[in-house]
Amino acid sequence: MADLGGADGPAFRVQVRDWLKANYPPELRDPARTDPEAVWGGRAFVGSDDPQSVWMRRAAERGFTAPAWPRDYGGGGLSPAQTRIVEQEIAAGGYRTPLASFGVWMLGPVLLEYATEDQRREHLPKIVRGEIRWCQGYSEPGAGSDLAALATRCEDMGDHWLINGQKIWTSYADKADWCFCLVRTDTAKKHEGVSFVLIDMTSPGVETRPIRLISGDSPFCETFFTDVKIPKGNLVGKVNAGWEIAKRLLQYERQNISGGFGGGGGAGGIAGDLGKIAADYVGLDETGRLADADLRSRITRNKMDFRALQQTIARVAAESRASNGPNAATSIIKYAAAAMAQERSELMVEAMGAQGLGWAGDEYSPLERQAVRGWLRSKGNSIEGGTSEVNLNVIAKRVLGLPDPK
Amino acid sequence: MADLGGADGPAFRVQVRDWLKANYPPELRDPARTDPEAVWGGRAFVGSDDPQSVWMRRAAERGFTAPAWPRDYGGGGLSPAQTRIVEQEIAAGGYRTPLASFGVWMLGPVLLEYATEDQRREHLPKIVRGEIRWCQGYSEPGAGSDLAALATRCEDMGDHWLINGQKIWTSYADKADWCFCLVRTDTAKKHEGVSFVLIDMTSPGVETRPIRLISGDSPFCETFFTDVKIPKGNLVGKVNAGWEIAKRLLQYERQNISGGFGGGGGAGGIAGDLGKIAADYVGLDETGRLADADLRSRITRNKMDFRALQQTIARVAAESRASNGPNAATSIIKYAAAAMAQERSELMVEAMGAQGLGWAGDEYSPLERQAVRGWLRSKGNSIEGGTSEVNLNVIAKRVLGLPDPK
Amino acid sequence: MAVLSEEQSMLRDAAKAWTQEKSPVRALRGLRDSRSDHGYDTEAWNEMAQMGWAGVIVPEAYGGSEFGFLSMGLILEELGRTLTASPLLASGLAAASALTLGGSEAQKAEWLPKIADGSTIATLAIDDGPHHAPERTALAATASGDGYRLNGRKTFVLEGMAADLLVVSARGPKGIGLFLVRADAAGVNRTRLQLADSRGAANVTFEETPAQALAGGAGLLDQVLDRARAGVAAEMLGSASQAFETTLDYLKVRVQFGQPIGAFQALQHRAAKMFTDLELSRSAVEAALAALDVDSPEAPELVSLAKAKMGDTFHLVSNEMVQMHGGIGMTDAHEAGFYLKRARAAEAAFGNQAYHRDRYARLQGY
Amino acid sequence: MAVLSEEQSMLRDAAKAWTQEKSPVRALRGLRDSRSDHGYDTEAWNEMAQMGWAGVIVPEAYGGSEFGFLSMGLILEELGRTLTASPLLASGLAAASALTLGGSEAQKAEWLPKIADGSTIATLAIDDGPHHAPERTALAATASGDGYRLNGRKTFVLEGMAADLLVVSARGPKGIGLFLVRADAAGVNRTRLQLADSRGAANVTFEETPAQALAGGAGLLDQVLDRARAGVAAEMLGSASQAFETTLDYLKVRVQFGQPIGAFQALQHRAAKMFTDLELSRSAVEAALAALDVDSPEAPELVSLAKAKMGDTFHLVSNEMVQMHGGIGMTDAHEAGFYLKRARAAEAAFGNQAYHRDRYARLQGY
Repeated sequence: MADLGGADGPAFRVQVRDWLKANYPPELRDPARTDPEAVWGGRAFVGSDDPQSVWMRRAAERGFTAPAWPRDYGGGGLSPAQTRIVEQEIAAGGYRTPLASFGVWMLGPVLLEYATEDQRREHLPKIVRGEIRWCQGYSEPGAGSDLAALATRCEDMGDHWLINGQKIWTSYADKADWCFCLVRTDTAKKHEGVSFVLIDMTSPGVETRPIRLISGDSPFCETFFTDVKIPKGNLVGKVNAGWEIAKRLLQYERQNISGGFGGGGGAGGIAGDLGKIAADYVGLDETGRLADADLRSRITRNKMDFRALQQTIARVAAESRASNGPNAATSIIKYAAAAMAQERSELMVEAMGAQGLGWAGDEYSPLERQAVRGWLRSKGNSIEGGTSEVNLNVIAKRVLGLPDPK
Repeated sequence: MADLGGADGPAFRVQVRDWLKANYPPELRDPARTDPEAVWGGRAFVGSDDPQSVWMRRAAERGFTAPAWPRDYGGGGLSPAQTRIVEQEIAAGGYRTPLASFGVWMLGPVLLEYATEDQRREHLPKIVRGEIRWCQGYSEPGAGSDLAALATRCEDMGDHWLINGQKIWTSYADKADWCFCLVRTDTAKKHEGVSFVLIDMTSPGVETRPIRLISGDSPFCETFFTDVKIPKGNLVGKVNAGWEIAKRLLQYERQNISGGFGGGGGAGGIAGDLGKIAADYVGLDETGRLADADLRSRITRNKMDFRALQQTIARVAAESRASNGPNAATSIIKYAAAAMAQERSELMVEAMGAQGLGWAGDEYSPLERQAVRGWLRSKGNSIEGGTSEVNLNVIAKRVLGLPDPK
Repeated sequence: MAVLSEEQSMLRDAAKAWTQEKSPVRALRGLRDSRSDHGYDTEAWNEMAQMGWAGVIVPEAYGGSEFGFLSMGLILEELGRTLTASPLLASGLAAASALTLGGSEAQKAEWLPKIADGSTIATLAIDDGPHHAPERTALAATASGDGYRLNGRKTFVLEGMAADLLVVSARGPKGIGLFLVRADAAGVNRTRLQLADSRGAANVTFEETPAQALAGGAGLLDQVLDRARAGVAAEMLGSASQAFETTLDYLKVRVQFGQPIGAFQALQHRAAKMFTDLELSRSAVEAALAALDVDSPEAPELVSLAKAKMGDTFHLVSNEMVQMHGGIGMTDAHEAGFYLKRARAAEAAFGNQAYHRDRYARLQGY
Repeated sequence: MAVLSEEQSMLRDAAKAWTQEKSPVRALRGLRDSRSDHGYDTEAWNEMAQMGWAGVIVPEAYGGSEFGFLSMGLILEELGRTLTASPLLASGLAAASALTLGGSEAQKAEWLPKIADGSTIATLAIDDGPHHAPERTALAATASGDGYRLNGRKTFVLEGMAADLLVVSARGPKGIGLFLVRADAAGVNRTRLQLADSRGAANVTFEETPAQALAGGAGLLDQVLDRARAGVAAEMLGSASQAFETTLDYLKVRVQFGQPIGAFQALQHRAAKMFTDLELSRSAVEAALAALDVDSPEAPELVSLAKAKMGDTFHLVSNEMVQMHGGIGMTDAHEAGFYLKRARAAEAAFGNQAYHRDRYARLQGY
């Protein structure tokens, strides 16, 4: 790959580093840890001159919100190697991701693959610029792991589509501008009756209701569609051929979730070295070992597992550097990362003892309260974006080639 | 139950104790730990005056080889409570089981339930007296967990049955006199084409071949039947109705295997306290704890599990004292006991370190060599008499009522 | 289930009927949402006290029924099934044990009848820091007149806000022992804890607080703690059993891929393993309670076994409850989260699994 | 699989072709049944040596190819797949590392060329007792003339019967260090061990045995051990991968209840978990070897991680290999038992999982 050698490699890295230094708003000192701190984009950010919006717009102009996308659609037009350099420099400098976006992570890649030229020109630039925030309308009350059991109806009314039904676990639907949505266009078939549509959340008949989780947060919603009309052009791909798009998008989602776990946190986790935090709460014995030997063994297993996972993510990346799409390792990494992140959260609250049981109030430090909420939030790691059970099925069948029952 | 009170309780216990003291051959000081030391009975023992045979015959005369069986068939005719007292006194006194016998443990109970009066009178007294040693012809190369897939043919030749086929894992077939055997009498059906027959192992056409195991022992055989003729009267129950008998017998087998594990050993295990043995090899630190803290936690989990298992066996016995048959807890105990016994064997060799890797030779103590062979032998705990997978299926479906897939 | 006497069966049936009717899980939810300082529903507690539950282990001479620990365990198990918040464990079991085993005639006469009729709430205050380490308490008891003065701090005191009487472990002139402190005594300062499991607890500080000693020193402390631990284990047994049964029901009705998800073998095996663990844990808990009833020398080992095994099982079952319910189990509207949160608090109470594995091994000499 | 250089790919392919053809598992079975004292097939070793494998980490100046540890790991991985018994790890990796890192010019010149061409077999002798505890050795080295005298005992010395040269850890005047001892020197007494995994090893005693010191003390000992550990881990990676693949094949062909047993979801999930563990372990092993190649300061941590993770994985996979094969896996006629026995011996070699978890935690300061 030419872009790795000579002026395209180290020189490009210096360019990127300089640009970041010059353009990052000094007000955004810390990397975003919580949802409100992240730069999610959307109509709410358009025209705003708070530092987050400024940072997002500057990065978008430079092509850094979607570095690998074609320039034609507002992307950076960068090679995989250059994209990696941009990501590395943003992480190394402690800068916030310029745009946290389901549009960039999930929808964009499948639009590039499956959408018409008109659809791409309509939606991709707005994603890149963070003008439209997207949410995902996949799961339904009766269609969780068995996603293809979805029942939300989409009827062809001649000049428009008519949508009726209910989605659940639509992340941030209450804050999103548009929704990419799986709908049923044929009730006689299962997988072959699914289509992929795009819905403006301001359309009449769309209603969202946040779901309160055991952690106390409400990142997900129930979303109701009652006689919602959408233009004919909002269907991506062919009618009844949405299942392939849906699966492809899920691969991008899992890859993205796995990537998030790799750093040691994952949705719900708190940062910091588990061994050191445990030492603060449990103390060391006279040989310098954690005073709770039983806990120490379990912490060490978890730390080792996490490091082996990071090594695996790095190895998989090195092995498939040329390929830009998700690969067979995605399910393995997603499964392992979820288990490890949950175990880590459990060990964190165990290490904190009675201080790891607090819900609120001044008797608990912010770190302690965050650990408890994070522990509860982490239970979702093995459910959202494909349950661990589904991931194990995928590994067994698609990676290992084990047969279906007759 | 009247036999628990007054003269029938404590008085009976004293009677038993006295009788044992008076009749146990002083030469048999230690309880039997290995196969050759156990009193298995069989034609080889008939007429022998070695102490084992003497002990077996004396106990048989007193009704203690099958205490709960009716007197009519040579049993002790004792109530469940009295049977328990006999078992307790034999164990408490460190006496060997007077007769280790698949006839007593497995075949006898189903003969009592399913056989004709003639069959009972023919076989039960010889079992009680240890004159005939039985083996079990169940598994075949193509019928392991899926036992009902068995293919050994049994054809009705008018005045006799003709047997052709192969059995595997027939324990001690090379030392047995007779075999209780599952055979196929209808090839068009699966479960409904199985019958239960009794085969004299000295019949022409019966051949056995010991199977060498990974532990170096050969307790199991392959058994071949080539045009073996057996009398019509050797079929138990109705033709093609053997599957119910087979399952009932398996329940007794699992109950028996589970009982064996309860003491802490199980097939393959070596006796002794795991904590103390580990302390001998690993040493204690200055606080009196095992110097290997990681091993210590795992040993403690295993010791706790075993104790909870023993408590469970006692609890189940207390709950179902009135009932004499196997119950729903059998699969649970069998599954748990196998897992714990295997874990214990693993911990034992780990605690012994390099001394737990020896196969033979004077550089290893008898205990060490026994630990290694026992560890390897214990791998069978979760396979023989119903695999752990089958036991989990049974618990899930029969105990918990979970459905079969549609 | 242990073989019960007729008396015990009646007690169990009464507890089951009452908790199912009067104290389902939504009662705890209501308590949580009311943000009461108290930690339990006082009306419900009055009903429980009227049924005599607070006096089950109190000697008849002091107004109790002296039914024993297995009987108390049966009630706690039923309370655990519906996650009923009450001071029964802290007051009627733990503090009552302290007074029964270590109280003078006068102390017993003063407190036990009021504990037995539920009019006084008493509790234990044991740990100074975030981890259970009763042998390492630094709270100081200095002799003063015919009593003592306490100075120091206790954390995670169950029902600490509601308690009238605190049984406090402290380091006195003769080593560690237990001391009686009136909650309204001088120098007592209580701060309410807002716990994840929505139960009542407090951090408490003592400054020159007057106290009376109980007799028995560190040995008494051990005995009292073992009674409290066995009680928590019994409550956990009920909670874990209910969590399992609710999950099992869901496995039978939730359909995905055209099947009840309970038809999938991987989930079947996990359910079978959980049930096996529950059966083993039940045996361990009942054996520990029975050992306390006969004051067996094996009681410390058996209690540590019960608390550790039950802790592992409730930990597993509460996690699997959420996982097997999928997304719905993650919502606050479902009961799963209440069992999950209660599991971790109960695991930590009076020593978690790691503590009790270590203790078991120490008791066995390795 | 790490991204390989062309040279490494060729080496790996050659090792794979040779082991599959010349050294399948039945070669180990034959060796076992022949009851040879030697512990490996000398003809096979000669072929391996001719391919240059014994010199892969030896500097070019001393007749090696200096390809490094990742390259050596590729060969060991292939040897591990077929459970090939050879002195490559003991001599060509461990002892060669000791001489390369701690040998004087004269010592290197004397021994390394002969190790690299396979004509000399060298090995490490580290532990005095049944457990790996290199820092606790009691074997004494006392100064004598321009060298030392050794007195004491070493256990579980790999290839101890075949070795011409022993690299012995001992406690000398300046603390713990490594010493060179000729196997035919005075006072060396070797006893063959009959191991469950059928590999060659010996217990060795030393009585006033003349020895030469290597330079580097306890630091050298650590470095050498880490190289040996990484090598064992690489061999285990091959063995565990093959054990898994053999089992996976069986799951696809063994029919019960009208299904290939690999169609049962409970077994599918267990297979998927094993594969996940194998992938994580491969990453850990390759990262450790790569760290040794660049002499990274993180190498000790990464080696302990690799040995512990790989140990857990091989332990699991070898147990599942037997269980998933059912009865046939219990027979000596099947290969499963060979993998099972090898797993435990390899787990114990140079520190088991518990040892390396403890070491990892110590290195991380908790």
